[in-house]
Amino acid sequence: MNVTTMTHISSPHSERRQRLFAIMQARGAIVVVILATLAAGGIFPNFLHAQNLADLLTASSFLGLVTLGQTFVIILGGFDLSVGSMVGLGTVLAAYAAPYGAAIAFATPLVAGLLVGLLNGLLIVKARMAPFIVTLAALLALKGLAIVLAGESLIIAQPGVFGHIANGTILGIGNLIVIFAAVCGLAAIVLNRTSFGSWVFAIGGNEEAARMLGVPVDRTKIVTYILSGGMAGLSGALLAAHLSSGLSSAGTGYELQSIAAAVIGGVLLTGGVGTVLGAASGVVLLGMIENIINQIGSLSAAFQGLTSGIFLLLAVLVQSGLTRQRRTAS
Amino acid sequence: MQLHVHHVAKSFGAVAALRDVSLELNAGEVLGLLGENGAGKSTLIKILTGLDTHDAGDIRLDGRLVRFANPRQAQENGIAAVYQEINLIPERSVAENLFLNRAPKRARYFIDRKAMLRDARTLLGRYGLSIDPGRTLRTLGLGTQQLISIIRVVSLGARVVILDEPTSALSGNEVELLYGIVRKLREEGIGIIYVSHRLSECYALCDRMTVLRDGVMAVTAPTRDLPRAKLVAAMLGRELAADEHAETGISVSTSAPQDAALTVRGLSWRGRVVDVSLTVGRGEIVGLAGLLGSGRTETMKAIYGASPPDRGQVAVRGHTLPHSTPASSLGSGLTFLSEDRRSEGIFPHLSLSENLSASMLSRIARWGVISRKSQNEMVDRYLLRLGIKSSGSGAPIESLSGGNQQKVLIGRALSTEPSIVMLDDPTRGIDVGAKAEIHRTIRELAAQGLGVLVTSSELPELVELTDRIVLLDEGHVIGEMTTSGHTAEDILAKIAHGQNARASEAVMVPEKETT
Amino acid sequence: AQSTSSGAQNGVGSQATCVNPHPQHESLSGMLVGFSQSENEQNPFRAAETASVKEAAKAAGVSRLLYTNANDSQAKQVADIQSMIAQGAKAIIVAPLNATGLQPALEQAASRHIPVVTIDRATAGTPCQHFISFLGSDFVKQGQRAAQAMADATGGKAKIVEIQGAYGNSVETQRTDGFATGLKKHAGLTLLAAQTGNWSATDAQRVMEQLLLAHPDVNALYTHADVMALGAIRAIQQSGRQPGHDVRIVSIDGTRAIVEMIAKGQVQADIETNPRFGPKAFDALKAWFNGEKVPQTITMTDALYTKANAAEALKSGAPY
Amino acid sequence: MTGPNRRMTLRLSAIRAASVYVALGLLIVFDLVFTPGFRNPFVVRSLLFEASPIVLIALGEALAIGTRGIDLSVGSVMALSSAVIGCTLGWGQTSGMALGIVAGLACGLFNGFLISVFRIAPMISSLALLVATRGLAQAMLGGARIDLPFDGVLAGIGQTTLLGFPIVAFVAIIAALCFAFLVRRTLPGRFAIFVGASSQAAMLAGIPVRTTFMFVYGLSGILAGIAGVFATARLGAADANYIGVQFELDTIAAAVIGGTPLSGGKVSVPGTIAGVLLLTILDATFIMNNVNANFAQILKAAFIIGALYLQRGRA
Ligand SMILES: Nc1ncnc2c1ncn2[C@@H]1O[C@H](COP(=O)(O)OP(=O)(O)OP(=O)(O)O)[C@@H](O)[C@H]1O
Ligand SMILES: Nc1ncnc2c1ncn2[C@@H]1O[C@H](COP(=O)(O)OP(=O)(O)OP(=O)(O)O)[C@@H](O)[C@H]1O
Ligand SMILES: [Mg+2]
Ligand SMILES: [Mg+2]
Repeated sequence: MNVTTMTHISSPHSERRQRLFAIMQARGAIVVVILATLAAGGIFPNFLHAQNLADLLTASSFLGLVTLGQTFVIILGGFDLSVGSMVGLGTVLAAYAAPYGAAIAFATPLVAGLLVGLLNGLLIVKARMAPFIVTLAALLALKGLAIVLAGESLIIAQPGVFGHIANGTILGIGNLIVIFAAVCGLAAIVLNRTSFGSWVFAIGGNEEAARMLGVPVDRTKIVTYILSGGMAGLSGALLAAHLSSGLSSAGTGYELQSIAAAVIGGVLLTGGVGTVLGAASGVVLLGMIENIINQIGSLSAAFQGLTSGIFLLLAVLVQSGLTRQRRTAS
Repeated sequence: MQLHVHHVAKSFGAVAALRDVSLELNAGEVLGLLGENGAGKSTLIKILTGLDTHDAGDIRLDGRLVRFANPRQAQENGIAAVYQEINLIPERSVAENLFLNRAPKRARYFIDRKAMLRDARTLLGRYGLSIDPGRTLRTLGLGTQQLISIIRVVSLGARVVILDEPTSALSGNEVELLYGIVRKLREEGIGIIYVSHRLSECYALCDRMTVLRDGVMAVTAPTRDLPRAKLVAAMLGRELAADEHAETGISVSTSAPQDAALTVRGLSWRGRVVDVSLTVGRGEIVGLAGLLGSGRTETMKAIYGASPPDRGQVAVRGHTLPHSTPASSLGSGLTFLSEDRRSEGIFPHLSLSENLSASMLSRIARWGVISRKSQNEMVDRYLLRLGIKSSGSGAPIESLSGGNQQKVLIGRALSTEPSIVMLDDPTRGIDVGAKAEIHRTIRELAAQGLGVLVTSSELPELVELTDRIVLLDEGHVIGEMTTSGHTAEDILAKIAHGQNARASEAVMVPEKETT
Repeated sequence: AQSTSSGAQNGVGSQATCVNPHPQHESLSGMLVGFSQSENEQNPFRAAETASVKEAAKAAGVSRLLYTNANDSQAKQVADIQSMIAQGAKAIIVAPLNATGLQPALEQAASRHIPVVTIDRATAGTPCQHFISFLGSDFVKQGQRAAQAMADATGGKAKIVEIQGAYGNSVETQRTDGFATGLKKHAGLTLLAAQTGNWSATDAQRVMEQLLLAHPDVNALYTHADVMALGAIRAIQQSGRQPGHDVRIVSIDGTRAIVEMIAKGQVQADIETNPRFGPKAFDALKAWFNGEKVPQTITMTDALYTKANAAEALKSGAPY
Repeated sequence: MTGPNRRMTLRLSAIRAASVYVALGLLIVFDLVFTPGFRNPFVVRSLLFEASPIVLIALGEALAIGTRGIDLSVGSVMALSSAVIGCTLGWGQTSGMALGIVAGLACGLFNGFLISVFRIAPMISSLALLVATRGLAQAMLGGARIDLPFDGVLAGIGQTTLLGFPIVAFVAIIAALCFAFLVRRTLPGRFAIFVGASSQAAMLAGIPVRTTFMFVYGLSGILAGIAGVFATARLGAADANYIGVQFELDTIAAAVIGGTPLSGGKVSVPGTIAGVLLLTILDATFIMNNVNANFAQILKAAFIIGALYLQRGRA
């Protein structure tokens, strides 16, 4: 049988194309972000001002943190619709806790988020209920709870250190931007460099196989939902610090926006594929859309919805084009 | 190290998958586990690896009573399996798949990528595979994926390794690689349970064999005390009639091709099918042969329109297909059975009846409304014709054994009353009895004047089933031969020759085509 | 430690004023001015408010009015204001979304000495530092006036249902509280049920319909907004009752549609929420730039429309 | 497994499969006993007026879910349909209604086109449409609402009852019957289920996958268009801001509670209707008992979880 000792595997050429498209897909959102930045800078002279860019990133950081958690959940093959309401509840809890010091003001919403994530995770894993519905119910319940606790809003009279954590700067860069960047880095490490990260990918790629390969599927799922809840809680804490208030309506719509941002960033809704950098650039891209609408400065609210819907569609079209290129290149 | 299975039973609702099964496995032994489709082999393995739990009986490892809650526990106790269907993570790299759960770490928590790639390369090399461990698994062929899956299990340091139809996706050289691995493990004192429908493999590898029939252990004996006829009789519960001897039978030569049923001219698809031309006559059975990844599957898919060809023409009975999609091909009398049953064949969660009738619904529909009566009649006809064993046509497809699922899919392909059938490895994972039935069906189809294009991962099977074989290499047709009077070895030699010829031609006259 | 009282409150401190410490006597004409709207112009009130600001901007001759809309997101409103500052706005008018939560934006404006006028809803901040003036209606008082109007329309005896704005909104709270206070003066007025209509005609219609089934003896309705009154009136009609007769109706907003119904006798009273902030807001800015005194709180005068003045008001075009 | 034991399991699984009906029955009994005014026959009328448009979009939603997709745009498409009616009032109400439905169809087909040709995940394409379509509707009406005249076809649709039942309910029932037939007995319906069970296998089995997607989302669009007409007629005004807000989430919840799993390959028409009725009656229960809306929301969430818990493992 010596004649059959060569195994044919696809050519190096298609291999290179494959890699290229994989990179473009993961970095596609960043490429679009850069192009859009240059274009916007050309059209709107104020866009490229350092202050405007800093404001843009600061404003994006809240959705950004939520999106990171959501990214883990989507890669795992699920959804978390409760994140938006959790942000709102998080700001309210932070406002209640603020008088007891910055540490408690941060810890309370964070712990609440972790608990909500735990509850979601348990219902999904142990009771085997669909993530979409479990987290949808959580969306309703948490929003109701936030309003019951706070009404419309609570002011944090003396934000002090708590407020400074959100609104101060390090070396001229806003703390929120620094925190967001740091959490991105951390998330990337967890996703790519730890067993937990590889389990998340494995479960999203093929849950049954992952189970057979000995991945602790249930535990990983629960932890991932906990993570997502925690990120939403953290985002709520920071938002409360930023605005010096607890707002029951904060975070409304984040559930779908975070999914959109992740998908624009190349995270596949089918699970198993995605990067932190991509998701983060997806968030920035969404932030840019709002910022550019503001730069236009006279678009009526009715047209704003239309415009951002079309922008969103374009971004997704480009992204899905890249995905298909990658598939066919393989 | 010794594994004892003692009077184990397991039911799924009303179906008793295992009724009374006992077996034992010693260190350094290869035990063949055989049986018809649905005999309960996979079920037993799932129980041994903690994917399912038994209802009765007990399992002992070194005399210690065990019952695993999940595969991880089984793994920790030294039992690991490679399943019939490949179970890896397609979107991740080869190295990650190999080292999932046990990657080398730096600073305790962080995966050391470099070390992981290095270890993966070493591991693959040890078993004779030279693949870049950084490649995404999805980009490798099914056979290679299966090998990686085996290597992973082996490298986990299991003391009992279960291989459930490991060769069903392998061809030629890979089977050799696998034999090498199995023998090496035996030398290392590892116990192996080897499940296969390929009797010759079992005779080549196994020390002892255990046969299951309808969830009961029928026979256990050393290989040398179990001649083929006796083994087959134990599996089927009866003697196999002379013309059913699939693996040894001699093909009855069918009528010579009068007019072409299928004509393919200059078909190309993305560099993986290159300028393929072939014909299949009416009443002719043509085999597509080639090594793993030679492009058999893609050629069939390009003909079928599932991978829309970039160039070339396909004609059925002289009638050129305008633009091909699976739907239009079916309409023109061309049908195709995929090799990948799980992800391209069955409709999970739906019933046997739905699965069987999917392709022909539009034929029995009037104004878009489906006639229940014709649907049921049609389904019953094929259940009978193909001898499909199930608890009824309303049974969920997943409750059928792999082999019976395959028969349902063949029924689906035939239900459109095609004039050309393309079957990509139709007997993969199918027991001897059913295999003979499928062979007989294929011959009947040919006798009725249909053209058949077929592949198989077993070259001998292809040789004895077909009238003519078209040889493929890297998507090129490199030759053609009639099969009567030839053996599998002849064909391998011809493929090797064709490869060499193509390689040298490519150097000298690049644009010249090979036939 | 938390309360919404640190900001300027309606009707409180209306004597206090702010004065620009370093007046440059800049002229509004040719100036870049920003206007941050809080939610989309879904209800006529927002539409009228935006229109009024835009008109007044034109009248003042500003070079350009930057317009943003926070679309119900507090974080976006902060970003909106910041982006207007970055674009070089020299003065900003804000219709705050919430009673609090604009601090970072207001801080930024203050640090660049950009005067901010808040309209419609008060938001937390230090007067003169974070904003130079607040213009708005007194929502508690609106609730009280609604209760009085209800007493007048029913002769002091009625079984009332209340359809409230979206929960978690301070306007809703204040209109609820004001009405409750007002009711205390009239023993004959009983409140049978209060449910939210989410500022939406669709929701109000459904809620009203189901409340009418649960409480067939209802004979008066108080809604927090005219859009919801419109929905509820549909429900009343479809239940076979006659609005204005079988069920007496008092609402808040002062939109044209409801005032027309008052004229026809289908609605008893409507308390106006005056949306014409534009001229007063620009007056305040002009005074600030000139170094004149600007009142910290300017309470808008809200009309009360009843059968007596509806026809006349319609002729004058006051309802929006 | 022993005999009685198995029978137990069977009975349990039967209860599970029927959990939505059980929950609905229990809720109605509760309401009849405790909720003031619920015994009034007009309650039926009111609830059916409320539920009919939601039933329509939930049917489309269930089919989309059956193909393993999702349609988040339904609520916004209702608003668009309403806006179209508002803009075309001058041409007569009947043509306005027709155009509204056509607008729904156009949105649905566009969505199907994005999904089948550009292979965009349904969740994302319909999310983009959710944002864009409502924006378009608002832009068309300039943010205002347009009152309809108190007579005419639309007013008739919004108010007329037959034997005490609203005619919209008859339309919804007929639509549901057609839909059940469509799903069980017709090619497009079966094709949708096949695509949901495995799109790859469906393609190879010769099922026109793209056409099926266009059909499913087009149908969902039409149904949302009709629902928009109903909602407009009921409200007596074209309103781009409030019609259909958040309906997408409610209908998805209704479909899933009704036994249509999000993993595709199965559609339960009666279950979907029961799911819609369940959520509609639940909302009415809270209002009629004057439960504070915030607590109501928390209770509703608990109720959804409870209903789903009974049939766990199926979605
Ligand atoms: N999850 C299940 N639910 C119901 N019945 C099942 C299930 N799994 C297996 N069965 C039934 O149990 C029996 C044994 O099946 P099993 O898969 O173990 O057979 P097998 O010997 O591996 O067959 P093959 O060679 O075709 O793979 C079959 O009748 C099958 O239909
Ligand atoms: N999913 C894939 N991604 C990238 N390359 C692939 C993929 N599947 C197959 N290939 C490559 O395409 C070529 C033709 O594959 P094809 O599946 O047609 O071969 P085959 O002869 O049918 O082999 P097999 O024994 O795997 O069925 C091979 O080089 C193979 O490695
Ligand atoms: Mg098996
Ligand atoms: Mg193949």
